[in-house]
Amino acid sequence: MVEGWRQARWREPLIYELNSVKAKRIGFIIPYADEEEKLVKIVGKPEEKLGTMYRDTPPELPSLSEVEVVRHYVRLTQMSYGVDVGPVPLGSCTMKFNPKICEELASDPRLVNLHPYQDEDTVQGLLEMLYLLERWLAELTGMDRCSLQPPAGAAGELAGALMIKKYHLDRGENRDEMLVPDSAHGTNPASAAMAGFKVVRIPTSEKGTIDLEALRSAVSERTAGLMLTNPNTLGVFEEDILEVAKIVHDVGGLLYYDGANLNAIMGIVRPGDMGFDIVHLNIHKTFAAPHGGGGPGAGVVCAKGELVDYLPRPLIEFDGRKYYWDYTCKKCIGRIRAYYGNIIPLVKAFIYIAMLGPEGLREAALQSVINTNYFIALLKDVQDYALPFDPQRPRKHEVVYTAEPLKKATGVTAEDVAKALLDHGLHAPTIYFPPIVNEALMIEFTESEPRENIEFYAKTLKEIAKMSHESPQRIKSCPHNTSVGRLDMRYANHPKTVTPTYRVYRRRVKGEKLVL
Amino acid sequence: MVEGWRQARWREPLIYELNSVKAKRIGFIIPYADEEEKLVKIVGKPEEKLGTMYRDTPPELPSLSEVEVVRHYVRLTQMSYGVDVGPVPLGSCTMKFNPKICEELASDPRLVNLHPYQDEDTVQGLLEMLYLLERWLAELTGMDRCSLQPPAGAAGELAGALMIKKYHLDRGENRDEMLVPDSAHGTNPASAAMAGFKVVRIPTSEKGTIDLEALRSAVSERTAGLMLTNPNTLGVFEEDILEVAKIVHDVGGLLYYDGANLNAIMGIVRPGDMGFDIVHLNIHKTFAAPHGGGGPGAGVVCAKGELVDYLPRPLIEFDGRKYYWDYTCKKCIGRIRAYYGNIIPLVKAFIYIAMLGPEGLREAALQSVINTNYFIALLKDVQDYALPFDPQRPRKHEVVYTAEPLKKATGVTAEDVAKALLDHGLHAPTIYFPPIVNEALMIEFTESEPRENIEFYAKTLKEIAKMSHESPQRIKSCPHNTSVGRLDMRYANHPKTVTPTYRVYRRRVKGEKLVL
Amino acid sequence: MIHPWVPSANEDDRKYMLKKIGVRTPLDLYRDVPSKLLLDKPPKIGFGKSLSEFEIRRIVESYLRKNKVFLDPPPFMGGGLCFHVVPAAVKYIISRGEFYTAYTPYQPEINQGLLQALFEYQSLIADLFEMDVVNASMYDMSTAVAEAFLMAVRVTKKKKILVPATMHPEHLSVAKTWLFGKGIKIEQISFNSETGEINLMELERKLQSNDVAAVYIENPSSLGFIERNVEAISDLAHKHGALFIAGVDPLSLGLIKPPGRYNADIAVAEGQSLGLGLNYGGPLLGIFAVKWDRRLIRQMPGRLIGLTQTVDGKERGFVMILQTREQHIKREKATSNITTNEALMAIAAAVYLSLLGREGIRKISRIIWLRSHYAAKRLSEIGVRAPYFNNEFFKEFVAVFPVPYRKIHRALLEKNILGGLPLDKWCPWIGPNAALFCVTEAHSMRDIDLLVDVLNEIIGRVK
Amino acid sequence: MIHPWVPSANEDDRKYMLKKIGVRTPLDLYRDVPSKLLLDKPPKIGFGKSLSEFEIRRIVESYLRKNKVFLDPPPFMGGGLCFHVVPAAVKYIISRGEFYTAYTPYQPEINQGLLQALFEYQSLIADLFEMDVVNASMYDMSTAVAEAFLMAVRVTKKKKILVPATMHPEHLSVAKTWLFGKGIKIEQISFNSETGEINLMELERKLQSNDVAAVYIENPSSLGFIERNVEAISDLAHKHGALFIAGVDPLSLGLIKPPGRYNADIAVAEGQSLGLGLNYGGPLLGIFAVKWDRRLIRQMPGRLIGLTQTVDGKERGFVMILQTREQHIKREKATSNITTNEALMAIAAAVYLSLLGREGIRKISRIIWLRSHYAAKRLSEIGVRAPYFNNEFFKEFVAVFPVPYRKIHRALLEKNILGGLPLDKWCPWIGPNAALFCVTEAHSMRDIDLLVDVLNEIIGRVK
Ligand SMILES: Cc1ncc(COP(=O)(O)O)c(C=O)c1O
Ligand SMILES: Cc1ncc(COP(=O)(O)O)c(C=O)c1O
Repeated sequence: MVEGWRQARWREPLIYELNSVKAKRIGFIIPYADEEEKLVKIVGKPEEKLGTMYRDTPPELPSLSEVEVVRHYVRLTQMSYGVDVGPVPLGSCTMKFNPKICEELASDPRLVNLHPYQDEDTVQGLLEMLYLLERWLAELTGMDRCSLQPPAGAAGELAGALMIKKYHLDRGENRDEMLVPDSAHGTNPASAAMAGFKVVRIPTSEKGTIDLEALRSAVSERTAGLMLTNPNTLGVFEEDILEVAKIVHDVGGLLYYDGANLNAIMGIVRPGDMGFDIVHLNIHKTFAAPHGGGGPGAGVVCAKGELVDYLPRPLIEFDGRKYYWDYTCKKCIGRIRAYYGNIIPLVKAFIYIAMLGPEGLREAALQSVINTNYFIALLKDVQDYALPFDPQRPRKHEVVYTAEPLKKATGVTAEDVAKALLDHGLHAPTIYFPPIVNEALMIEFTESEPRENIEFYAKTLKEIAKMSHESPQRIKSCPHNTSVGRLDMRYANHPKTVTPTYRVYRRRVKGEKLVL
Repeated sequence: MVEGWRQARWREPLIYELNSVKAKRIGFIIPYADEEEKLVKIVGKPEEKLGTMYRDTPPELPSLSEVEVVRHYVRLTQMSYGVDVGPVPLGSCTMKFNPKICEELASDPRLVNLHPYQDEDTVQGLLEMLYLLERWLAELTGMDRCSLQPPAGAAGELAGALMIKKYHLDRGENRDEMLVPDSAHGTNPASAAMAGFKVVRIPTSEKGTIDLEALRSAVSERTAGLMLTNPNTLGVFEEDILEVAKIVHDVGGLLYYDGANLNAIMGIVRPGDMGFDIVHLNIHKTFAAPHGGGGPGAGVVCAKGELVDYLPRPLIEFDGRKYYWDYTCKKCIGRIRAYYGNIIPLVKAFIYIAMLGPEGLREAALQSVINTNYFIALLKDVQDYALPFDPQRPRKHEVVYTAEPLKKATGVTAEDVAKALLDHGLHAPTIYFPPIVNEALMIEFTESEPRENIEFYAKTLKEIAKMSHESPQRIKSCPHNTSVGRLDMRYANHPKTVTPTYRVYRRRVKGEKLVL
Repeated sequence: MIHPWVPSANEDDRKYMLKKIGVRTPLDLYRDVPSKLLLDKPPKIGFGKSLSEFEIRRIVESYLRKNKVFLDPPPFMGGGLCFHVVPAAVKYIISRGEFYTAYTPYQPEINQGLLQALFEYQSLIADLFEMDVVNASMYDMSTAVAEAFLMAVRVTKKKKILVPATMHPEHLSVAKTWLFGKGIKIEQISFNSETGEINLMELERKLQSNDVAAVYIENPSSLGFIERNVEAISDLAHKHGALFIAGVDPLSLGLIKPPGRYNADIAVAEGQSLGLGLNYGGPLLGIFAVKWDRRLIRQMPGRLIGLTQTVDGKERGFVMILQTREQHIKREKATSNITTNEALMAIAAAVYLSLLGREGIRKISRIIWLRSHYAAKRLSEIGVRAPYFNNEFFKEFVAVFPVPYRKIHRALLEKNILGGLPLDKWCPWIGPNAALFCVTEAHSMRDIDLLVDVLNEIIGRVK
Repeated sequence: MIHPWVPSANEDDRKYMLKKIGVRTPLDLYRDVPSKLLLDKPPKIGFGKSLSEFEIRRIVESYLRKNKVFLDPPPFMGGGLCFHVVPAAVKYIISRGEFYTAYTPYQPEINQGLLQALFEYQSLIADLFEMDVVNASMYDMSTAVAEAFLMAVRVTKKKKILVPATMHPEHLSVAKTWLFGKGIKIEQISFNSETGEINLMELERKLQSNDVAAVYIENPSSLGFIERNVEAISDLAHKHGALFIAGVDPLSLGLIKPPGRYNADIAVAEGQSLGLGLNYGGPLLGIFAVKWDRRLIRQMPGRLIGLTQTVDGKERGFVMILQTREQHIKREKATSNITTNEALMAIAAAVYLSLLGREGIRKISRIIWLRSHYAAKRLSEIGVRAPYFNNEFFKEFVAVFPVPYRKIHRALLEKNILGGLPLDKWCPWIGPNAALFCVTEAHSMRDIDLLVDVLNEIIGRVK
């Protein structure tokens, strides 16, 4: 990593604006198009048969050749930034390297061309991989069974919350409160709410862990469960976890583990051993399936004991001869999505786990924690970024700083720091999260970041702090080296200017007043 | 294409400089490495067995993880420019779009994992494709047979020149002169020389075609043959081609067609019909196999009549049941390289030809010629770039301008124009070629360049001319928007500073005086 | 242990880093973990050791060999997902690391490319659907349907949803799951047994109570027929204060009237046909669109990308907008819990639609219509009732055989043909002889003729 | 006709452009072509019509199905190319459009990435070989050998080349073709029938005439054995004013002394093992290296990339250097006619060597040595003479069977094993019972044991 970075800038027109002359170009040839006439002769014209359901004006799509389309999107990629380009230490996101072998093998035609309803005896190879993966994930979490169905972590949470709901209902209890620490990821309360729970917020203690007293006074016979992340979003391990589990279980509540990020503990400690009843995992975090600029991921949900009956169906099964989907659903919550899950990322996880192996997974976990604490050590003497909640304690896979001292001294905010980092070819950390930390900078390097980059990151943060004191305006005007300068969020969201599609843009240009 | 382009700039260290701490990292796991100890027990230690042939110090390679290696090269790609990124109208290079379907299908494991010596009955599918391709290429050139062996155009030329040599020798004639027009591609004289010929340079007439009088006076019983490109490198069709053929044939010489670029004529006219005896083709030009930043390509060589016997062997054959390699070589020049040729690009050409089909190939040819002449029409009134050799005549797949007027008026050279084009996100044309045109700008859009880009290119050339008059220094200081500024060719080639490897660099740093 | 994916897990780096941290071993960093929780041996996962690329390649190869892919002819199986052609350029673009290794573009300035591509996805779908606002993806159509129902409840404050009895059974089951926690009811409306279309009288009756949050229809339905009374349904729903939600097939919209034209409030769809591949059912792409209406837009689930400008007003740019609807800001008050979505699939769809373009979309819709009708016609010539419904249809259709279909299906498999989906379990009321066939742009007349010939032979044999 | 690869070949664009040009039809632009040459019908190529992606995909699939790939176990076939593992990252990098769709980087400022990658290729090979200058590729090893011979002739002004009689027969035949035009002679030196090594006495004798331009050796030889007398050969050659050229196997150089150490003037190699795949023999990668010597460097064929700086001296950069050797400048006086080369394969090799690194190269050389020795040992246990030569070897070795090998080979094929290369034609003097086996990092002990077991069974049956 060297100074002088500058991102590509293409000033690329919208795909609509490329074919300036509206000539009839195409980028894709319809197969066997020469049969069209013959077919019309035999079956007639759809235009005539469809009557009022016929679309009489073609959709306003662009008309482009393959050449233009490929170039357009290649150029757009050059104005994007992922792990393949440099460090993306977004806290809570676990941006690890996406091994190329996983991508290659998981794009095999013998996977991507399989129809979900094709007969099970024609997909035994895939089912076997999924079966093994399910066994491995159960082992890593200390759970009995997993459903591979949820397409993402949040969907796993929703499944879990619904399982908790149904479990209590089946026992004749209408428990309507879900406890969620204030440090929790936003999806936790959102999922609980979607499952119909009232969300009870539990504060964080000065130690950076759940406040035991507050928890004790929050639990009651209305408590359906507690959703917890451990290590939590501060990167701190909930050391009282056994006590926490007891408190919740004692009132008849269940323990839900948000295992979006198992990175710090895989192969080292298991949620099941801590007392959790349900766990969801983010395959696209811990198990190196790519994030795809926002997705797809996969959000396996696992359960222990009685709760297994509540998992979304079907589950993958093996009868000693044949792998199959078991649809038996006596108590289960039903399906959380159509078909069986996000199979392609799951296969990537299968490869990732198999390749790292038992020792390797453990080493990866340890290294992610070493990387975090190495970074903390490098920033030790910097006053501008402070470590809230017991700075002496080791963090695990991630760490949250506050830029409050910097802001107080210079006016430079966490967001400004983020933009200044971009100018060095580095992706910013997660900012303003978790909400309990002001001016939060939440940093997670993961095990795949080489030492040099952690050092460069720390050095750059120090320089930004220094520069903020010398010339805060310079920092506040960042970024300059990205493909565009700082963008106007107000304009973007203003009721009179908000423009979510080109269609809305065109309607506005034509004079319509579209106000939100 | 919009103003404001800027290429990515990473200031990327050399791969050697990345692992700053020389820690032992690896990017690749050796398969079944756990067997090593067991193997040593059984067969002993190579270090001991190899004696003096043992390498006692490991090679000075870097030590990097897969993460670092992937990022490094991804970043380097962002500082490169190919057809996927924008127009590359390098004349004589035929930079057409490389269809993604060709890339995808030609990287199938059932191709790339085939051993060249595996039994023919295990590669019948591939051989059938090669057989069809050979038939198609013979049809397009009007030749009888083709050898797929030459790995590039120049190797095809060498094969052709050697065929001519051997043909005459077999007839007891020691013809030692090869006629080559002064407009010919550099590989023509170079190949002729490699085949042991004396090269006789034939001038170009004012019409832009071979000077018939000069040709007539050059031919003799020493004439082995004439190497000709048609349309020639000026983009002009040799309209006297039938006369040219007669002149050469009449003295017993052979006609060699440099078909590196068949783009203007495929499906429209055929070298065989023009009187040529031997033709080579550049699969990586006319038939859309990618150039790969310099290669690999494939340089099929074809022949007619008696000359077929001289083609490099083996040839692909079919006996009605089975495809096979025919090694029969009574008169042939032998092999031009090991094995059968550059198979992967050949398969891409197979797909390309099959998909375009008879009409499509022809349309592509026509469009490439339309694009050239459209560009000429757009530049019509521009004085600074002149069209040498009969500007009224249509050009074919390419056109050569001279920037001499511009240079005379402003001091801005063809090279400066090239660098200024780069600053607009456009690749420069071929410059200073063919050598018979001063300050040459040789431009070839090919059929895959959309109209808008041709217009933008013409517009930009005009602006550069205008700016050259207003402020020549500004043009001479280009480029600014590329990942580095103008590079020092003198330093690069100076005997005291020339540095072809990092090894030489290190040796210099250690104090060695390495002078070329 | 040294590993390509864990650069600093080597002796040199480790030692140096631990020293700087001030601990002796990595496990010292776990000193706050109750020691009885610490595992004393490595987990029992994988194949007991770490594997090289080549080893896993061989292992995976040994599994893949056991999967059967149907290409010649392509699958005739329907059921919400069908075999469609995936252009090589789509795969090429989504294999670019800058896209697929990126996170959600929280820092827009460094991820303009990704944001523009997603904005284009939203725009292309908007034009295809003639709806104004499209989010940058739901997981799949089933969850898009569920989210649409939840949204309708938020918007209307009512708690009942009406759906056709012919609704895709998995979508229905997913929607039920998602609505279970909130106690929202889904009621099915019966259908015209001849045409398959929704029973308008029953619909109107059920709407009378004015407690309906939304009326949902599929067009084409999961059984392939066209719901022609869309305008009437739309009017009915709106008259009774319910939202009108339409589930459509994007590839039909070059030919069939888009949901925006019949005044759908929300349109949802499965985007798999837009260049994604079958993926054994995942990843897919949930399309979610609404018309311009602030009540609706403010209640939308999922991510939205919008056009904006730089703070100096000089350049155009793209950012995530209306984030205050989302979980990371609104937490339990968010319009949905979704965050990770199917962004890369949305980009694939954008590339696909860009390639197809104005000409291509009309052509492909038309050719799918023609081919599926050709198949139905040919089948009817050999004594199969196809289409089962007396109604227009698109792409999928129900075929009823003179004998139980499962037997036929297995016989087809033996001939390397993946036939229609047996409907005995999927749609039990229709009986054991029925199957859901899907014919797309990928099926040549020869493919269809082959299918028919083989079926003819099988039926003769089985009967 | 509208086509995805020919954007402006549509009515609108065509009409507009032709008008601007001032002609009526495209063929007016061919008015200078003798009309009797113009074809009156489209060429008979392809499948008679244009095809969609899906159609060609199915056609190609139907061909590919007829190819047989050996993976389980990997091929045991030698002959200059062997089965090696290709890391996924290599393929990923060379599939990036900015690299593979680029031309030769004539404009260095816009192609720094490509140039740096090629410079790194040159540097990595230089360090592996301990040679100073490496070009950015020849077509393959055979043409690298031919070019080395031609270069030796240019440098020494002599016209004879001495090569070992065990030289790779295809390389020899290629060299003969390339040298034919210039009338350069290649003479073979006999070998020690026990060790395979070159006959030093004969070599010295042939050098006496002082008309030898170069002495060439292979190390390991095409038959796998090691040429241990490299220092002596080198000295002899140099003493008589000849260049010393060594052909090596890059993957052996983690273990075996590199050519730079035994004073080779030119080293050549086949780079296929460096992450390229077998490709049925092409593309390959011809490696060409020389030591620091102006006489040599000035006479090198092919492209060279060098380090430089910007004209303002502020930044580092890379450009093509010493271009005055090349055809586009020197024409008939060029050091070679080569221009298109195997650049992308060179980059693949650079990525591969970067992944392998200092640790990996030692490990892989060692494991190949161990595995090939294990295979030879196991074979010798079942009555096969392996290795045939009493000498050290690397990767490939000759195995002599008690019965004619071709029969055995076919029997192996029936068991899905691609055995060694039958040597009856390749190397006739060795007789019909011999085969050239190759064992690499890809062959597990189980693979080798399987081979041996199956062979044992076959030999028993055939005998
Ligand atoms: C701690 C935590 N929980 C839950 C989630 C939600 O997972 P997903 O984005 O896959 O829905 C995330 C990631 O966004 C997370 O970091
Ligand atoms: C006209 C012409 N002839 C010959 C060649 C040589 O072909 P290649 O580069 O494949 O060796 C080229 C291209 O470089 C060319 O343009």
